[in-house]
Amino acid sequence: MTFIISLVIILFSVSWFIYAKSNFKTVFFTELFRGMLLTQKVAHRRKDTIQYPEEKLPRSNRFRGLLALRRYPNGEERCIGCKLCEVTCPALAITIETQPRDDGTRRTTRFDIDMFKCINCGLCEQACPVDSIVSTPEEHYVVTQRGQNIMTKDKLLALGEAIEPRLAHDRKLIHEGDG
Amino acid sequence: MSEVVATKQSVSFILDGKEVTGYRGETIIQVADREGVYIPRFCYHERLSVAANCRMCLVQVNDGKKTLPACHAQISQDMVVNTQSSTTRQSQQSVMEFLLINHPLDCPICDQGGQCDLQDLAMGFGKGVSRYEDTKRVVKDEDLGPLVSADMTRCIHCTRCVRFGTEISGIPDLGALGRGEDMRILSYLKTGLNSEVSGNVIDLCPVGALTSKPHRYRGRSWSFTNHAYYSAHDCLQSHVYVHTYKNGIDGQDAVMRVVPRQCDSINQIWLSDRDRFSYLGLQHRDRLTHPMIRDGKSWRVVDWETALTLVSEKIQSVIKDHGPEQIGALISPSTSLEEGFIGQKLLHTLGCRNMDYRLHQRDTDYMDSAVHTLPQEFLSFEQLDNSQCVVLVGSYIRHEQPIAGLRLRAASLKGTRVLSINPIAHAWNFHCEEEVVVAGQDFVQFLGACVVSLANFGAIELSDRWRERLIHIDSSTQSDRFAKYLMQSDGYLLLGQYAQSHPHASAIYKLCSLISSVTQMRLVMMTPGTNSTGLHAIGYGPCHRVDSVNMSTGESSYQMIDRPKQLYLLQQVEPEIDHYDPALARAALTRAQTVVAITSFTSPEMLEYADILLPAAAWTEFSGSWVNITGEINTFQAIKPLHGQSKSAWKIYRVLANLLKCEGFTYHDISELRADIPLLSSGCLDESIDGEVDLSPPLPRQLADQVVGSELTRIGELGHYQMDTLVRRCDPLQRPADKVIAKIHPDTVRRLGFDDPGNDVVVSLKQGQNVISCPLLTDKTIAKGAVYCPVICHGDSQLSGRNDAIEILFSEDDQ
Amino acid sequence: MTLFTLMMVVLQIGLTLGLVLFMVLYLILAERKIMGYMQGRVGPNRVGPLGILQTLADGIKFLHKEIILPAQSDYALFMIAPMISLVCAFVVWSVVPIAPGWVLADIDAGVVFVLAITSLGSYGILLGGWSSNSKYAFFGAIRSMAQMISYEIAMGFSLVPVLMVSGSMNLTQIVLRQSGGLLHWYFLPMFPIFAVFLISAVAETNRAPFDITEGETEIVAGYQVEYSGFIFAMYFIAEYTNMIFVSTMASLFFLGGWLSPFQGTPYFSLLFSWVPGVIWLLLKVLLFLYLFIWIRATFPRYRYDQLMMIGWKVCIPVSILWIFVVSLMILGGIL
Amino acid sequence: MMIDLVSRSNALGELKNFTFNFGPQHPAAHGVLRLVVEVEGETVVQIDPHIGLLHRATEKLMESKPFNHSIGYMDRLDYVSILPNEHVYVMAIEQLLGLKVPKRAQYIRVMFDEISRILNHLLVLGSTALDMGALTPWFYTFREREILMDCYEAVSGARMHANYYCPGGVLRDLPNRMAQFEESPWRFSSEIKDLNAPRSGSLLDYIQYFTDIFPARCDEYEALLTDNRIWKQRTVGISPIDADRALALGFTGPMLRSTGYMRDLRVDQPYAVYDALDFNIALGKTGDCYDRYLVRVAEMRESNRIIQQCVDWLRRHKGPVVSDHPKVVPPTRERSKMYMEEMIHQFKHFSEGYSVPEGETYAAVEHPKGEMGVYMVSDGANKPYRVKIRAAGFPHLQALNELCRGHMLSDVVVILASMDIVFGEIDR
Repeated sequence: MTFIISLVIILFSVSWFIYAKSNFKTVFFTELFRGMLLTQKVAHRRKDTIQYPEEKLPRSNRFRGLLALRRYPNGEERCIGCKLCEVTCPALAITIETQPRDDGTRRTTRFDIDMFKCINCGLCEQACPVDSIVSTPEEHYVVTQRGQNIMTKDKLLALGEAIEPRLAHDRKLIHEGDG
Repeated sequence: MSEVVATKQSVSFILDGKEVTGYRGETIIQVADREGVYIPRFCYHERLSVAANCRMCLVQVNDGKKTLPACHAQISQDMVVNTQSSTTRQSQQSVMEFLLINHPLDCPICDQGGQCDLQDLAMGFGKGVSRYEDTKRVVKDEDLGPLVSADMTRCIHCTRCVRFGTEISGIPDLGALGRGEDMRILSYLKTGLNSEVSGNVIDLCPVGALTSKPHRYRGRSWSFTNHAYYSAHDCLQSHVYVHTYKNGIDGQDAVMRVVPRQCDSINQIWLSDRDRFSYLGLQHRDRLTHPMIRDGKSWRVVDWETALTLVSEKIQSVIKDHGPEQIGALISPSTSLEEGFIGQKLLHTLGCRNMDYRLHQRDTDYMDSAVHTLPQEFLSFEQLDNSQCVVLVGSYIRHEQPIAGLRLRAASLKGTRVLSINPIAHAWNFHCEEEVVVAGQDFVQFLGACVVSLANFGAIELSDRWRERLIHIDSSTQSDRFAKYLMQSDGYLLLGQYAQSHPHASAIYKLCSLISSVTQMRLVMMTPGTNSTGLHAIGYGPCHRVDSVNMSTGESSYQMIDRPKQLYLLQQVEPEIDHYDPALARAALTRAQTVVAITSFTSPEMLEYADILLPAAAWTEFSGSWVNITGEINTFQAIKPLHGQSKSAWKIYRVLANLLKCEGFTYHDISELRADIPLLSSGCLDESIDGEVDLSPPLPRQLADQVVGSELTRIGELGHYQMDTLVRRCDPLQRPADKVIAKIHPDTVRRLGFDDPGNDVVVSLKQGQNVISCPLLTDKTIAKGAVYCPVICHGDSQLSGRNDAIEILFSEDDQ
Repeated sequence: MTLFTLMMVVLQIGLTLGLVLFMVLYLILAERKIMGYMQGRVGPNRVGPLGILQTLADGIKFLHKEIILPAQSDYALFMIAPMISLVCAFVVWSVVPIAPGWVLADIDAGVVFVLAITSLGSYGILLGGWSSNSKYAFFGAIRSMAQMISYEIAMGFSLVPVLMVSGSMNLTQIVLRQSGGLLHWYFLPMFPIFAVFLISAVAETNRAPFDITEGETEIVAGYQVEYSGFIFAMYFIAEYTNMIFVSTMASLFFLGGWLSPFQGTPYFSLLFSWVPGVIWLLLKVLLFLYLFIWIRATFPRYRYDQLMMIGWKVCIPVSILWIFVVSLMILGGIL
Repeated sequence: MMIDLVSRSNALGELKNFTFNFGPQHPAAHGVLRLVVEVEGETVVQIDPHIGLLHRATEKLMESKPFNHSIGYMDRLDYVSILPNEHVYVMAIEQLLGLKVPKRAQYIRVMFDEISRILNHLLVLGSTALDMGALTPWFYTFREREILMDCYEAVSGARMHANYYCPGGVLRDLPNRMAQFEESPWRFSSEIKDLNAPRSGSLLDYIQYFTDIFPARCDEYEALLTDNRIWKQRTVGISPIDADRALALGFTGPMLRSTGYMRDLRVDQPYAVYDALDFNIALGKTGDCYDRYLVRVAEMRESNRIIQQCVDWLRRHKGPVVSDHPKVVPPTRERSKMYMEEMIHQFKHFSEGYSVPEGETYAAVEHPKGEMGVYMVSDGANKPYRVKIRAAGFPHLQALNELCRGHMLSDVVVILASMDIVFGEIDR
């Protein structure tokens, strides 16, 4: 009896072995284990997570984020209300009204950018003859109330003032062909 | 205005490899334009003379090395013109380069940017790359007045503006001084631009040197929407494009500018300043936005329902208490056919006949006898161009219909003789063959003298009745000369504003009709307002033909004021200025129980006399139809949203009619209303102008007796920038000169027994009870026996009838 | 029964539930962290130090969220269904021994009880899917039923040899029969059965790669698509409780429960003799849990029909076959 | 018999297949596709794709704007592979204008086309795996996509909607330096240094770094997927299609090549500088989902080679990156502030654009998804008279019903993912 049982077991083992040898992968799940090994390996690598907001992805100085209006170093706003950005904007996001200012210069009385419409294509910056409207590296902006999507002239100028050093630096780099 | 008169001898030549045919004397550019071959140009303009000073149109001819200016070079048989060859291209590029050398880098702030010939041609024909490194010329700008702004650094010296002044407008405001690099375009006398068509230089200037000052820096051509429309300030109805801008002013659609629309039969490519800039009044602070009703001394803003209900109650109570004849309607002559029709229908339904649009006229008998018959012919500018003689009767056509003035000047340059009978020796911009300056009291007499002269020459067989009336009038040498012209030529007798608002307009009209009936001269009344002709044609007025025999009559505008009514309905008028007798009108309105004003604008005076104000759509805001002086019916659509809560006037009438429970006012839109107007549904004026004018109306027995029993008559001109409510509110057009200043001929002063008082004297002018004091100037252009004192509303004191008798009171010190 | 015993029982139940919930709390976090690591990212790390309060925060968030009742759903069933799942997931713990004598109810038919209650748990999913009145949920419910039934059988069959060898259905007894060191544990002689049990366990708990009931890219979230707020959290907790439970079962049945692997080995047994059995059990459970997460992080999902094929054509035949093999082994005296 | 049938149907109610909406809000709908799926059990009987939910009338918009304003719209067609969209559009304009593009610009374009191809295929790979429940490959592919998006950003200023190509070349030359990671409280400075190491040089260095590591990264995806039995069970034999039928349906790109049919515009009608580059074309056999996957992986490896060659060439050759045609290409900022001609051209370029000679043209590129074409008619104005975009994905989606019929619901997700559908271009 024991003999027969042993024989059955041995026979079973041999046939199993022969089958397993020809179908090694199938039987022993090797490709599955390879995959599991990889994931295990990756678990020990350095992580790619960026701990926003403490760290951020590096931003190219060509980055096209929020738009801003710049001023000249003497405090005069650059914008002369030529409306080139308005006409070139493919999304019709810019609305400008102009009037002669008291000193007779052409100035905007209204300069609204609808950030919902803006597609950040950068054409306005390319079109501006006085480097007034610029794409800033500012990519983080939120809208919590109706109407906040409209960047008014004041907001645009304030943003431009706030990051003017960076803007000037980027423009210098680009000018030198280095940006 | 080509100097070269094309004769009809055909010449064929090769243009860009294609054989084309022109006429001898034509220039290359004319043929090329006809053939659709574009040759760039700056100085050449088809309506101006050839200057050939920009050199942009250089083309290669006969494979020569030297290129010729196509605007000046005449075509010849078998010549070969090449507009595409490398030589042509090179010369174009070189010219372009030179033109741009001194041009400032102004595109971003220049109003011309986007519609600038210089930009377009630089793109199309320039090199695209600059080589010029040197300094640029800078020119100091000059103040050209409130309408045109000058940035002369941008000027490329094409001299189009100069040629416009000398050739088209006849008022050479601008000229070129200096030569070469130092050449400058400026106004010689530093007076700015003073002509009534000065705005056209804005269109003509191919660069941004001359731009519109009210429009300055306010928009770009590309962001405007272009609408075809008609201007509303004279009977020509110049064709215009109105440019609107979505969310243009304070987030609302606004009219940004008005430019001419080419129409060869009316305004060609020109536009008067009045038509061009009047849009500025649309945003005036006087604009009425809500219905308002008087609350004692103060005004209350109410909704439409309240206001209209109140109006209907007032009307009903007046009808009940005093009868419908105690209602009077005064409407603007610019009212559209639709509005006029529905207003008239409403009043007829109420049983009222007192309605009139001829506010400026005192004597309207001649028109009232010709209901449904136009008392005149239509004007055809084509005929005007070819006519031999034009007589201006009491018309300062330059101001009253500036574009007609331009056309008349063009005709006069071609040989038309212009004669004038006016109370003022006006500053004509053309040669006036014969000018008669007579005061109001002599006006009829002179025309009578002309008739007598005609009779003496045998041109006319006077009936006994006429003979009886002309018995005391003798012909003079002047009237003889006039009569000769009238007999020998065909042309027009143009009755202007003065003639129509003369206290004896009927007499003037009858005499002119008489002349017209026996000569080749066609009688045309240059009606005031936009749509007088149309309103007359649909029968708006006190006289209404009930059937072919019976006529029901009401009161004309003067009578309505003369015999005050209980309720006045005003539409787009300010009788304190518009009416023939402002003082009387104001008194009547103040006395009236109720004054309902359907109006776009309010004025301080209106706030005093009116009781209910209903805001109506202003120009560009309503749809309608007008008939102009050439007999065209111009139908147009509103192009701008209504201002505030204002409504189209026809809708106000319709709702009012519904509230008054009148039958037959079920119009849902304007097309249904139009279908009801025979004139519009037939689209033809001919039927209504059929019929003869009765030339034997009741005239005074002797025309000579018509002299008003006074030594002085007033010339109460309504300034051409004052003539309707919109223009009045266009600030840039209102000049200091429009202040009230009385003028008088020095001889008249002497005849009155005073010395020439000089220029700084303040005198009192008196008409009946009304006295005003104002500075008096002596001016030799004023007819003797007349005092020039324009109609302007100035506070409480106002003069009376425009052309009535006047007294002049020098203060004691001066005597 | 005195009041004291009653209180003790309540205390014990509370302790067990508390322990399970605590484990669930951190299992969820562990899953997110481990998966994150395997995907080259760090997982939650903002709520509390290293993110240890993340799940708590999520739980609080769920409590605050609105429970949205789908229109025309069977509201009563819709609310009851997740409770069934949760109750079943908790009840099974009553028979689970975590150390000799540390068991709420040391009943002799423990295995039967476990099988019965886990089967009952699938009603929660079925009813949830049905009562949602949503097509996706309906799909999920159908899939879930088919899967549960199939793998209940495979699981049941795979336990038969264990019962045969241990000769008892009392879980404590089954563990104790494996004492004697690593080589005496059942996973070695019954390896294919062990594998089948593990696969069935994964399938029973709706874990990847057998998560077709949820199949979030196919049927969006399956039976729980309409659930929100805390009733959703109930399903969630039930699922993770079940996960811990099947891991515990696997440890008890095949890895000797709380027994030290070094039993019977000289020196080592002495060296680790101070380690309490609970720790050994915990380690084994964690091993399985890690495996579950690891698999989820690595493999795609099976298709519905493929899943059924594996259940019926692989797992059940193998377990039946191994019943015979084990019988032979018992006959042969090997076991 | 008849009566029997009727009574039976009465007893059971009318038997109908189960119909449900797959999308338009569905995790695997790849945007806003709505499929009305009719199933019998889980077997698909009929699929009816409803499209148009992302329709923005791009073609009409283009007809209403000057030529150069619409380049940004091309970005938003297939927003997964952005620059090839722009490439085909500017190619059409260049063909109409007869504009010559400088060599360096062409190499830059080819390089970024291939970068886009890798970007695209990585997304397909990741999302296909994700749709099948494998979460991890998605993160791996996005890890690499991040590098490539940084390249996009470095050169154009935008990570996705680059707006970088312009008629006549590209807007700007490649930057000489890359943006660097900044110090952060989360990392040691040594770690920052490691992160910045590949960014220390120019953009070309950074791309080179990518091409060096990318083959190994490809191996990782393959380790997870290619041999994996579950992956194979899910993809092999799913929606096979033969070459003839695929051609008849208008398939292009990997969808067609997976059937074994050789068609690749980069070889068949070389544009830009593809004829100067050495690369192979991957072909499949059966056209099933697995073959599509294999073809895409092989294409990524080939693209990597092309990028390497481009980097190499670009390192050795300097020169202008945009044509010097003053009427089409706006002047430089400096010159436009100094000179009148340039001022005018700057003004007109951005306000009115340029006029393109009358004519019509068809330009096509081998887009990652297949043949992307632009048929453009110009009437000589500054706006195109007509622009018709041939989106590669559209014919693929049309075949969805045919490909899915008889498969199971879960396969629909796989087939859809393997088709590489992006709604930006299908709805346009």
